[in-house]
Amino acid sequence: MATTRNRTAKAAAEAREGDVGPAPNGAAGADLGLDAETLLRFYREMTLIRLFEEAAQRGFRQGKIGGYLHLYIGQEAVAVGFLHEYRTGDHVITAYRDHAHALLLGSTPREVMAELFGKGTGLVKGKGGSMHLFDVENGLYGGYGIVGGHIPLGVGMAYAQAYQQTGGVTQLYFGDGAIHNAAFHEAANLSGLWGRDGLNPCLFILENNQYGMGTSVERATAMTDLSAKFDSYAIEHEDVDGMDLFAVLECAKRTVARVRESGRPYAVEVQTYRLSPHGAADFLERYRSKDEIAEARKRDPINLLEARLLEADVADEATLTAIRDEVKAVVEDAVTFADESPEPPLEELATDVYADGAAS
Amino acid sequence: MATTRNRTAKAAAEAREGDVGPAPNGAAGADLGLDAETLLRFYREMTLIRLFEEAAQRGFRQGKIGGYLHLYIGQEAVAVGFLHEYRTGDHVITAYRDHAHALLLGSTPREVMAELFGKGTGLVKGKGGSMHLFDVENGLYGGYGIVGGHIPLGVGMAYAQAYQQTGGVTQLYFGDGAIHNAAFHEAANLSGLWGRDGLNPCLFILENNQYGMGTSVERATAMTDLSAKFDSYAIEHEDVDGMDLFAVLECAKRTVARVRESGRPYAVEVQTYRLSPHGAADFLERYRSKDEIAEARKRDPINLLEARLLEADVADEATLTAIRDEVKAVVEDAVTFADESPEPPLEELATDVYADGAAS
Amino acid sequence: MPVMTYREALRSAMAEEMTRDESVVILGEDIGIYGGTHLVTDKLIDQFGPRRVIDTPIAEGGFTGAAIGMAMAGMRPIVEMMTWNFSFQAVDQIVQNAAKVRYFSGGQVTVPLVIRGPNGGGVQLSAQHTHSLENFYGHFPGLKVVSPVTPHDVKGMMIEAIRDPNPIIFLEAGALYGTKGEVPEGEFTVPFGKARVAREGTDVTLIAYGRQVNMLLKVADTLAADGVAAEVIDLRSIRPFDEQTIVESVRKTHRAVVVQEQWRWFSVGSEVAALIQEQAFDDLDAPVERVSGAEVPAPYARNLEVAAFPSEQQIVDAARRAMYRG
Amino acid sequence: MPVMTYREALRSAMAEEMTRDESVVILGEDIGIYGGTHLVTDKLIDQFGPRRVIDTPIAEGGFTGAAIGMAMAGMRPIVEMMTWNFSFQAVDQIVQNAAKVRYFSGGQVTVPLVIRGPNGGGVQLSAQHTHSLENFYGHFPGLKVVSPVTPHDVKGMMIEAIRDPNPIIFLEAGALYGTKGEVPEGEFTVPFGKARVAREGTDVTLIAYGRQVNMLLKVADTLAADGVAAEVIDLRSIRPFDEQTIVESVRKTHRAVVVQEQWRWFSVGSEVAALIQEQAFDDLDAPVERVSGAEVPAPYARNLEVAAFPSEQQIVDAARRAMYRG
Ligand SMILES: Cc1ncc(C[n+]2csc(CCOP(=O)(O)OP(=O)(O)O)c2C)c(N)n1
Ligand SMILES: Cc1ncc(C[n+]2csc(CCOP(=O)(O)OP(=O)(O)O)c2C)c(N)n1
Ligand SMILES: [Mg+2]
Ligand SMILES: [Mg+2]
Repeated sequence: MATTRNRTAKAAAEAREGDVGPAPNGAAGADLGLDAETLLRFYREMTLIRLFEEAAQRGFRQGKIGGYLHLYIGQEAVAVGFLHEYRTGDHVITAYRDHAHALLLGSTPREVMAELFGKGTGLVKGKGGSMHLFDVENGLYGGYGIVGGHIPLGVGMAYAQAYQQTGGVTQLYFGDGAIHNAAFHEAANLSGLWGRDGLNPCLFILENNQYGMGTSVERATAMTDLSAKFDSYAIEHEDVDGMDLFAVLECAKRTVARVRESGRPYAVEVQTYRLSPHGAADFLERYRSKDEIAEARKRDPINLLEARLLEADVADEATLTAIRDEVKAVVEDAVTFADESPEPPLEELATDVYADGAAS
Repeated sequence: MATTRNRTAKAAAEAREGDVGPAPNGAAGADLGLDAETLLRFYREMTLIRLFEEAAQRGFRQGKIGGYLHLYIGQEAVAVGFLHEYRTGDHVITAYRDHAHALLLGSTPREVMAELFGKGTGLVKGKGGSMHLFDVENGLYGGYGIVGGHIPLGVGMAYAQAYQQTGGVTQLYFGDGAIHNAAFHEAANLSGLWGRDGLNPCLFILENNQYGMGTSVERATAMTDLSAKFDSYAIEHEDVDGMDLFAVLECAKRTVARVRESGRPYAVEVQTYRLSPHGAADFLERYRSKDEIAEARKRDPINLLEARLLEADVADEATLTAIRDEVKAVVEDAVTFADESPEPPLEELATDVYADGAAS
Repeated sequence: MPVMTYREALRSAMAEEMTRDESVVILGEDIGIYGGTHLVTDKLIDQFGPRRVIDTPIAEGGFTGAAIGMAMAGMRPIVEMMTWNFSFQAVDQIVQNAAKVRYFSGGQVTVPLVIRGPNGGGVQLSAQHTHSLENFYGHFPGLKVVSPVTPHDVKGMMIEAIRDPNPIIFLEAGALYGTKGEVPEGEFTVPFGKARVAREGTDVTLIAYGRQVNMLLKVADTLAADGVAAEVIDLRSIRPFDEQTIVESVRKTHRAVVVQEQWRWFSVGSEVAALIQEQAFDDLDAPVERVSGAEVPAPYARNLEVAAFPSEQQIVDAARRAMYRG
Repeated sequence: MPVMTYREALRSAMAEEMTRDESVVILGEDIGIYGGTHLVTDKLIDQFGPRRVIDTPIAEGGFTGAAIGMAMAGMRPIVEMMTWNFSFQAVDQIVQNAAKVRYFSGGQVTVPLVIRGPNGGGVQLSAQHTHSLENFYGHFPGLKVVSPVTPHDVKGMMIEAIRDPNPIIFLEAGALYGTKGEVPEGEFTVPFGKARVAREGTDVTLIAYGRQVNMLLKVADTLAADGVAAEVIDLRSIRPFDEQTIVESVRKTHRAVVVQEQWRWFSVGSEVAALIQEQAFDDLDAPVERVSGAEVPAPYARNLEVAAFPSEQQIVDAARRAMYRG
């Protein structure tokens, strides 16, 4: 259950309530089936995530961010596409690569960056850091650091949504590395079982960025068609190109609606790529070649989107530059805010351990 | 690593070294392709297990056996068929329904029954009881009580066999209830992965007796084709009728050889049925009907075998009765032995905690 | 007052709360159609249906985690661990999520969750099926851990647990499901963090929880025949912990014996001894004596199992050591 | 003597044992091609190949269980837990199988297994990635648990661990991988169950293990400036436990402070205090003081994290309390 937090902006969430319009066209082409405003909002969101992550990377190198820091660079289209389908009452849960999800759901760049900086103005008061972003009021139920560990939680949240008949769905994000973990299998089996009775409106979003830390998919399993692993649980599934925002949007629209209507789970394996190192301290990257990264960079989802917008005359260079500049200022402001914010008061150390304020 | 134990009989193991002869014929018919001696040995083994279990059931009701007691009644053909392929150097590991495996591998009825009675003469000195039979000298690596928990152990033992190039295989038994457990999935994935390099001669023997305690297969998963769950790990598989000893024998011969030669895992789902209650204290059996049990009893594997032997003129009634009488005496002797054996000496309480005899 | 068994007291607490509050559901293995391995949930499925009495596959980590998610999303799930021994498969969920998610979310979520089932040994279930996990879970801030021994307390504490907004580790005395005792009619709660003085005395303080409390009452009789008036304290709650009741008792008796089925190292008994010497150092006339389970995995054979657990004689001896010393 | 880092000392112990004994292999996540998250296993895969340096999927329960099976079948596996926090997913394997299978097999199998990795906090990894699990695993008979703090000890104890026929929980001081110290050339072992007197003194006994030992040495300097001669004991091994060294020290100093990063309840500190009052009751001039981590999941913010762990000031204060009392 959510506790109230001092904040104003629910604007992002409300903006999302409007529909996408006709299904966008996944193939390159002029008619994207979306209005210009929406398309430029996507561009802004993708850019915001990218610049935010780059700023976080700098903050980490400067020692202003501690602990672990996992960036979403290269995967932006995934969260942007699926969270476009977010509606009030839905729940979103993911692992530690969670900045984008928070930003898209309406957490402000300031409070997210302040959390990374470990400040009292942070999204979770400086208590959780990069891996544990929560914004329950806007649907974000975390932010978890143990691989696989949050998957059963998501399935349980979906049960609650069906039990309470809220009409909500749970978007459950996890990585290609997590699919080999125990927790995934037990949870997916429960989801399939409960879904048979319409009791599990859970969309499994498998972000296959090709690596679990330094381990490629084919070094983690002999059966590399990851989404086919859902067959074991009678959960239907499909794959989508996660570098192409329009492909993701189309898939998200269809699959979220399907889960919402049926109360049954569904799974999407999103083929994407982590352009940044695994964590901000993963320097050697012995597990993949520079060539491979360069190759992947050619399909950088932001560049692809940019090209499409220009091609379709939705925007010109100047418009895009203006958006980038605006976002840059927002991110700079967030960094300044985070930097200047006070540390959490020491009394915060012992709060939030028990919900009834018990001491220990 | 095995420690030595005072015992003489390795006869059973040696007897098994001889080959079955031509592949037995799974269909009903006169020519079973096996010599009479072997066929009658199977009959004796199946009968021994059955009468042993019935005696254990009585012992439990009389309060001579404590804790949990899980009987193998109805499933005899599974272990008899697969363990016929056991060769010195192979490893066998199973869950708590383990009496048959011990008896077939060469543990004497006396020491198994004494273990159930909690006596110092028991197979594991009275320390483990019914769920924890071990006879490492004869290949039995336990006997485990936590559902799913032994599956990773079996996969690791198979790795060791390949690493050490012993030519051995691991027969890994588990139930239909265990396949939904975390441990199965992580272990099967490792097995598939290691098997790709010939490093996992593991035969997964899934004893689908239709229930995990009181939960039928279709109430435990939405995807009830259990062996197909091995597809997720690139482990090939097949199903076999576990009530028909000859079907099991044929399957076992082929699959054990395949695993031995390839160093790769393979899985068999054995369709069988637990004719006894789950544990000796499962009285209500609300989860299945009397009719269902009666129906299953028509395919009691011992009756099926008996009919086949008579039909094929391998034995007449008198021969079978003589075997039953002989086995009955063996079981009675085991019960008497167990009953009259002394409790373990109290010094045994603190031994075997550490291998170097450290105190704590 | 009506008399009922420990099992019935538990069941009635759950049934009453389920009637009162739709958000309360139960999950676990064979708790529905089968009726529960220990029949604690017997027939609840008939009353509340399969959406509220949820039979699960054998996946302790998965369904415990799912229950945490349900709790975060506004339900009040009760998880039955068929026995606490199986909870080792759910430790990651209990420790990493249930205990901490409120903290690392900065207080944005709560986890009103009860995990319950039989704890402790005594019926020859041997090594893998015999554990006393009070210290194991009690170590983690964010969890509450209780261990009631009477039918009265098990009902009052179960109602308390269901209404508590935190994750509760509810350790039942598995060997005592059939024991009877008086239980008030209607709804009542027993607060956590309050020990119970099960018998008053002036000469030595005997401390335990769970089924060992019943042993202490017998030992107190034995000691009484010797002219020793033992005070018996039933901790009831392991976290939060009632330091005050213990310290006050020791201030009076100057001697203490703590008894537990669990192993000695890093246990409840360690902490009890540590805090008594910390808070009543000048009042203590003898070291706090500890009686714990033998430092071995639980053996199967009856005689070995008996030898592995604290005996009345061991406790009497410990009390005498505490009396004759100092 | 050559100087090397804690990390290098660990690596050389493993490399030497792998060279000596073919049955020794290492399993874990990203220990091979990646080189190990903390570079402890860096380049071992080049030397020993992928059959002996086995990269695994993220399946702590599965590969720990497989390693137990390997050990039972005659190998000597070393499991790297990338951090001990992930071992919660392997608890069932460690506690139910590794610790007990020798016992419930009546001594028929042995499990020569080392599970190693960084333990403890201090680098802002927050709630799910900060634990000190000495008591958690130390509670279970069948396991041995060690926590070396110097490069010398980490090498000697790793060789000891690999050769030990039992399952060893090897808790490395994660924050100290880069610290340097003298390590003898060639092969040597440090036996388990022997504490180390890291500094001699007569006035108060300070007890810790892992990275807190380094704090105690600084505190001892501070106290020395005040004319207080503190004796510093590094436990090194949690199970088996060296009661004698502690008791002898307290017999001399009459005062003790035990310091730990882990939480207080049911902890190593609880046991140390309990056993000192048990075995040196008449020698104690003040209660055993305890300094533990704050009773909260580890917070992320630097200032909160610092406040959550024992500080030198807290230890000095505790030592003073122990000195001025009694
Ligand atoms: C149970 C567990 N084991 C190991 C880790 C360390 N770890 C953190 S992220 C990671 C890789 C996860 O890969 P994937 O699921 O593909 O997500 P990605 O990082 O690619 O987004 C690992 C091994 C962990 N956090 N939890
Ligand atoms: C982890 C765990 N959870 C629960 C149990 C209790 N339990 C014992 S046997 C059993 C059913 C197992 O079913 P299956 O794997 O099909 O084996 P079968 O009994 O049919 O041979 C259960 C739930 C257990 N032993 N371990
Ligand atoms: Mg990945
Ligand atoms: Mg079954």
